[in-house]
Amino acid sequence: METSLVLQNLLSPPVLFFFLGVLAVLLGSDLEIPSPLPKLFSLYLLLAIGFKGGVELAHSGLGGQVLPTILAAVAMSLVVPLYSFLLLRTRLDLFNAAAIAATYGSISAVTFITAQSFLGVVGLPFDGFMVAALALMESPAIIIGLLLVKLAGPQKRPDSGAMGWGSVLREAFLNSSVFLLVGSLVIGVLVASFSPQGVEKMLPFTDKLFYGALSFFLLDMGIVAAQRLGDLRRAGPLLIAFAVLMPVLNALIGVTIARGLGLNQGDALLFMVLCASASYIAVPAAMRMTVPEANPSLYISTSLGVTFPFNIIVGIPIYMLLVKQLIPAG
Amino acid sequence: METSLVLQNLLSPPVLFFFLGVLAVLLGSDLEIPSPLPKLFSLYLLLAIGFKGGVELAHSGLGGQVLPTILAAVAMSLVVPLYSFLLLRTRLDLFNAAAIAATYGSISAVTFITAQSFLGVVGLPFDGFMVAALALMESPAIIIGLLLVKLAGPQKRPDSGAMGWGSVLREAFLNSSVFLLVGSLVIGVLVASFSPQGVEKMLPFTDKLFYGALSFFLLDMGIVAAQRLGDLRRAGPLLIAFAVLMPVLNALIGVTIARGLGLNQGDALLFMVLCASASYIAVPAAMRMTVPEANPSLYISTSLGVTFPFNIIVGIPIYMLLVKQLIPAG
Amino acid sequence: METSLVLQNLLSPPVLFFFLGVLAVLLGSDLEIPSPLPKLFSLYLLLAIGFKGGVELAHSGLGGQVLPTILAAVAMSLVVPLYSFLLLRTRLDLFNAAAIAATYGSISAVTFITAQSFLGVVGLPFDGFMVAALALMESPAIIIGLLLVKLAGPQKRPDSGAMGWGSVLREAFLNSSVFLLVGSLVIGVLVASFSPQGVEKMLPFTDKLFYGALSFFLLDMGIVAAQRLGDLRRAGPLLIAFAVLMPVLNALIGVTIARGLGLNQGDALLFMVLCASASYIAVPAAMRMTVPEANPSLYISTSLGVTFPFNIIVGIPIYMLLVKQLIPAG
Amino acid sequence: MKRLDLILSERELQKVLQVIDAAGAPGYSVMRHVTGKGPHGAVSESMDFSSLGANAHVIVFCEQETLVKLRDGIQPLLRYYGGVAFVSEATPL
Amino acid sequence: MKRLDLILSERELQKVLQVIDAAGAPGYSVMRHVTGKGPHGAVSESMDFSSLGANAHVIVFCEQETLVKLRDGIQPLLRYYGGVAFVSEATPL
Amino acid sequence: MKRLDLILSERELQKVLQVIDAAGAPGYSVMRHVTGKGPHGAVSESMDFSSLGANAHVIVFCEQETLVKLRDGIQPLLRYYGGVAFVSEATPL
Ligand SMILES: Nc1ncnc2c1ncn2[C@@H]1O[C@H](COP(=O)(O)O)[C@@H](O)[C@H]1O
Ligand SMILES: Nc1ncnc2c1ncn2[C@@H]1O[C@H](COP(=O)(O)O)[C@@H](O)[C@H]1O
Ligand SMILES: Nc1ncnc2c1ncn2[C@@H]1O[C@H](COP(=O)(O)O)[C@@H](O)[C@H]1O
Ligand code: NA
Ligand code: NA
Ligand code: NA
Repeated sequence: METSLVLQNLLSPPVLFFFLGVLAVLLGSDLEIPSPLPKLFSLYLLLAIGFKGGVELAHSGLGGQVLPTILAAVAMSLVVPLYSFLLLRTRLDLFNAAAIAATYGSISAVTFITAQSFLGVVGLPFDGFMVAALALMESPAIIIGLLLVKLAGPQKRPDSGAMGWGSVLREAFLNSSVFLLVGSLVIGVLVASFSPQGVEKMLPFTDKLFYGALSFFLLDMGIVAAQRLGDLRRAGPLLIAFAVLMPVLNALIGVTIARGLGLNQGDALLFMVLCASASYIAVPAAMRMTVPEANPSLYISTSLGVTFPFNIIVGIPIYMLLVKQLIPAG
Repeated sequence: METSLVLQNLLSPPVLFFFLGVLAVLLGSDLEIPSPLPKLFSLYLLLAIGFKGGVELAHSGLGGQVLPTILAAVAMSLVVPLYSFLLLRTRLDLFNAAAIAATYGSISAVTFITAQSFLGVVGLPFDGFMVAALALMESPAIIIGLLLVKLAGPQKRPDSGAMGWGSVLREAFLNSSVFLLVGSLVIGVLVASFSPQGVEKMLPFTDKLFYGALSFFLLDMGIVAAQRLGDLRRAGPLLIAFAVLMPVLNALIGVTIARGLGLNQGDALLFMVLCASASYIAVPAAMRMTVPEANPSLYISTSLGVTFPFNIIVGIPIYMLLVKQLIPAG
Repeated sequence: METSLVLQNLLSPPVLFFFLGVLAVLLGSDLEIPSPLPKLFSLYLLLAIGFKGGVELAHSGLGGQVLPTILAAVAMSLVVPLYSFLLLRTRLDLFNAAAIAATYGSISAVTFITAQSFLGVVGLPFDGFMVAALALMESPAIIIGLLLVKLAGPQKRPDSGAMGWGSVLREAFLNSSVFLLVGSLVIGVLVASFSPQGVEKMLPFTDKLFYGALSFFLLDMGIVAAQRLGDLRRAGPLLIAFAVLMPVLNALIGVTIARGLGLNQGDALLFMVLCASASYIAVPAAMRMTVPEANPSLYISTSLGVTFPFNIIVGIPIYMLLVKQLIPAG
Repeated sequence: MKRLDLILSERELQKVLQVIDAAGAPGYSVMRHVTGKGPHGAVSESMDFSSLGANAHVIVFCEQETLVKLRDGIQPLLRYYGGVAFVSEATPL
Repeated sequence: MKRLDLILSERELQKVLQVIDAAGAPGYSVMRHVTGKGPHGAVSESMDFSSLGANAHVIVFCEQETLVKLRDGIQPLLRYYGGVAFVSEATPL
Repeated sequence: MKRLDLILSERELQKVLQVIDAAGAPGYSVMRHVTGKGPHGAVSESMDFSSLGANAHVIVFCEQETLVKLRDGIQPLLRYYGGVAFVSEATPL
């Protein structure tokens, strides 16, 4: 059964197209998804996942496990960067340690979506409020990352406009992916509550295309991740080990919390994936602006070149096995 | 019931996504739909609306109200710029008055599409030939605009190639949005008449995606419209008042004509929207080329920054209330 | 019945949108599908056709006619450039003759797709393995083209890195269109064999949108082909005659082979179209790099400006008539 | 050799390229999707979904003689529609 | 007249344009989607789906006086975030 | 300092960038999607759906010494595949 779960994931179209993208780079094919087409797919995925999550949230309401789960998710996005930072600081300078720590406190929406698809394939249900948890985990880690730099960093650091709290908070809460995800979630709630025909008419767009668009986007992610492999040499074996082991540790903590919260198996997997995934969209962009002293090739190549492939290829089915062991079935 | 119509419109996905775009700009989010993705949606919407209109036109034929309605629509696109010009000329120079007048004589396809979606939500039918009216109202206003400049303008204006009638007519009848809309309409008629399986195979593309694509495009339109708000200060309160009151006046004239023509409620609303909407695609592009003396920020920001949001947010439900009062049901 | 087949093809949406694109250029409309949107459609079409072909291949297996058909297809892609070269060499220099010959040995995926749509309309089935034949016919012609230049060409040609066999083979087998087509085919086989739910979830993306996306892409192809018409004057009447007659000759040879192989009517038409079509994607890109001495406007404008429109407008229905004469019905 | 840099609205691009061709320049290069600001205000890509377009940047490497011919054709266009044109020295590599 | 060429990350573009505006330059032009390599490593378009963006190329034609003002605003940005700025001579066509 | 402007087909871009790297230039910037016309005819973006691509514009700011090394690597490529390369003066801001 264990190999079957891994195989089922490996042989799903999204993961196979990810491999195809990696292969294109390794073999030297000139296949590319020219800019801004990847942005089209990424905007679409955020809009669709937000809208659908909002619709489901409107149906389930805010009672029961919803608030505790969301609070636990936000707490994880605050705590993970702290212990990641302490660990990384033994090897890296302040700036790089803080930037990587923030990256691992935040989440990867595409990993979450791939996990949802996986749940669809293995036939386990999950709740719409997990999308709210996803949306709320992106921002706190950014703020923790910058707080670390401010508190532990040199006092004579140029504190120009870019460094002001105003622009940090804007970067944290209004960056395009958080904004579109939260906005679509709210729209989903409103439409589902007040004009249900609107939901009907959006579904062919947000549902039917979703799996294909995810596959297409993962084809590009495979290309981009493989292009990052060269940077990994510079990152060194310890950082690579961090990029594999930290997600596993976070997933273990995640499954314990999920058990404590009494989440069902589907939601527990998603909760683990939120803890285990690292951001390669919102956080790198914020760190590039607020902590330019850190080296982007370090935090992008660990999260995008190691953790992301690890999670979608073997992480998700492994976490599923843990879920099956530790979380009582439906 | 009145508030319910307004709310039903406000809480539909397309309008909510328009608000989300506006909010992104107002809050300072970096959300953007990078070029040429908005063009993809705009080409798609024109192609889909043209094709579907053509298919319906093939079914309904050219009898009955079709020709009178189309003639009335074209007449409105000739008359509206004339009285708009006389009004605007009291405040503005010749060139700006003519350019804005032409803008209001022409139409906004996206406003029309939003009105169609609204009719879908309130459950009122409408006819395919209204798309033909839409297509035929874009060009005449452009020609009137330039005629006004030629007749009322200085004689020593450089009459280079760009100003020749050849390029004016090309701009009026062959600009990409008119051309694609009319072309898709004709293709829709041909396919529906001669190879009905072709209609079947196009429907998933032109129908199922439509609502989602419209929502996505309106997200961008919200961003673009909000970016124009700064220009409005330069335009001044009188021009802003014009941009709200002229559509209402044109809608009132429109509903009277629709009543005279005996249109059903759905077609009457679409007819009003054609009269009330202003162009921000074909006409600005044509004016930029043929009347470079006019200030684009004036005619674009009035039509796109005021009239367009006014129409899709409150105009359409208000016009619907008028329709319910003045046009006999079914 | 003969005119009806021609008409049915002419009045299908994809072909009508191709005409619309041509018309846009001839009338001087500024309609354009800005880059990289055409690439989006071309990537989508390759991915979808590969995936669907792979799924069908998994169901039919490799027995029966599959291997003989694929071998015959590859043989044609080796032989066609040879006799094309001998013919062209009587009029053109070595480099141009070799580049055009390679172009005609390879295939046009869009012509193939248009033929599949045509079969859908006339209601004839076809097999998934024909996509494998399509995928395998792109590369050999590239290699033959370069072999001709190497063997028949001047010995003192600069043999820099670009000319090495390594980069030629990469160009032939790993160019983006071959790579994506073969990759999607393999993914289709794997998914259909091991995770059938994955097929279910991909279908709305790869199937429902296909016809509309093809129409959209052909709109752009019409624009591009018509822009090439100017180059044709430089190409001269003999090359234009070649671009019409060579496809017909290859189609005739193709139908003979198809009869020998015992293919059904649908597969026979596709086989003819593979033989008759010329590449305007993979081969021109490869020739531009490996035989820069040849004039791209010659090989692109013959294949894209003449052979492609000829095939999709009148070629396909004519080949269908031949199939009806020569191939026994199912 | 001289290098001419032209920046102007995409809408007038065709006209300018015709002038460059007519002046007998040996070639030119065009970059589209240029945004900017000038005496006529700001130009962004946000109206790109319409045919209004943004600016284009044209580079021409040519001899002084060609430049003289170019000036006569291009200056009236820039004066009427806006845009800038600057010349600098350039030596072939 | 002078010509200033600036190449820097798209993320800092808004700040630089504000400096240019504040220095009273008569205008500027911007090309986005520029890739490249410099002391801080390679910049590609492959992260364009995130908001990380690529580089931008800014051209300003202005008088020597403006250039002096520009220097004070732009040099600290380039020193902190990376990027290059070069000046050459330019004559109006 | 010197400024080198290279315009050539996107297909040869990788080769040229390797030459620039090998010559020890401190950096370079690349703009793709450049169209144009030259001795080998017109290049448009209309074939962009194929991998034929359009042109690229490469800018290198470097010392005179680097330029000499660049010349030897780049001139054969331009002669064989087409494209132009021009040098002008540039002063750091
Ligand atoms: N001083 C300048 N430096 C660089 N680009 C300029 C300058 N002035 C104008 N431009 C460019 O030329 C375009 C058209 O200028 P205009 O229509 O004269 O405002 C502007 O949008 C800018 O892209
Ligand atoms: N010597 C150079 N010549 C041309 N462009 C350069 C040069 N150095 C840096 N750049 C550009 O400036 C960007 C930022 O440079 P940096 O952050 O200093 O590495 C690079 O990605 C290049 O696009
Ligand atoms: N004189 C010129 N000025 C500016 N760009 C040029 C010039 N000549 C050629 N080019 C550019 O270089 C590309 C390749 O030139 P070629 O292959 O030599 O025709 C052209 O498509 C133009 O973009
Ligand atoms: Na995390
Ligand atoms: Na109107
Ligand atoms: Na062939």
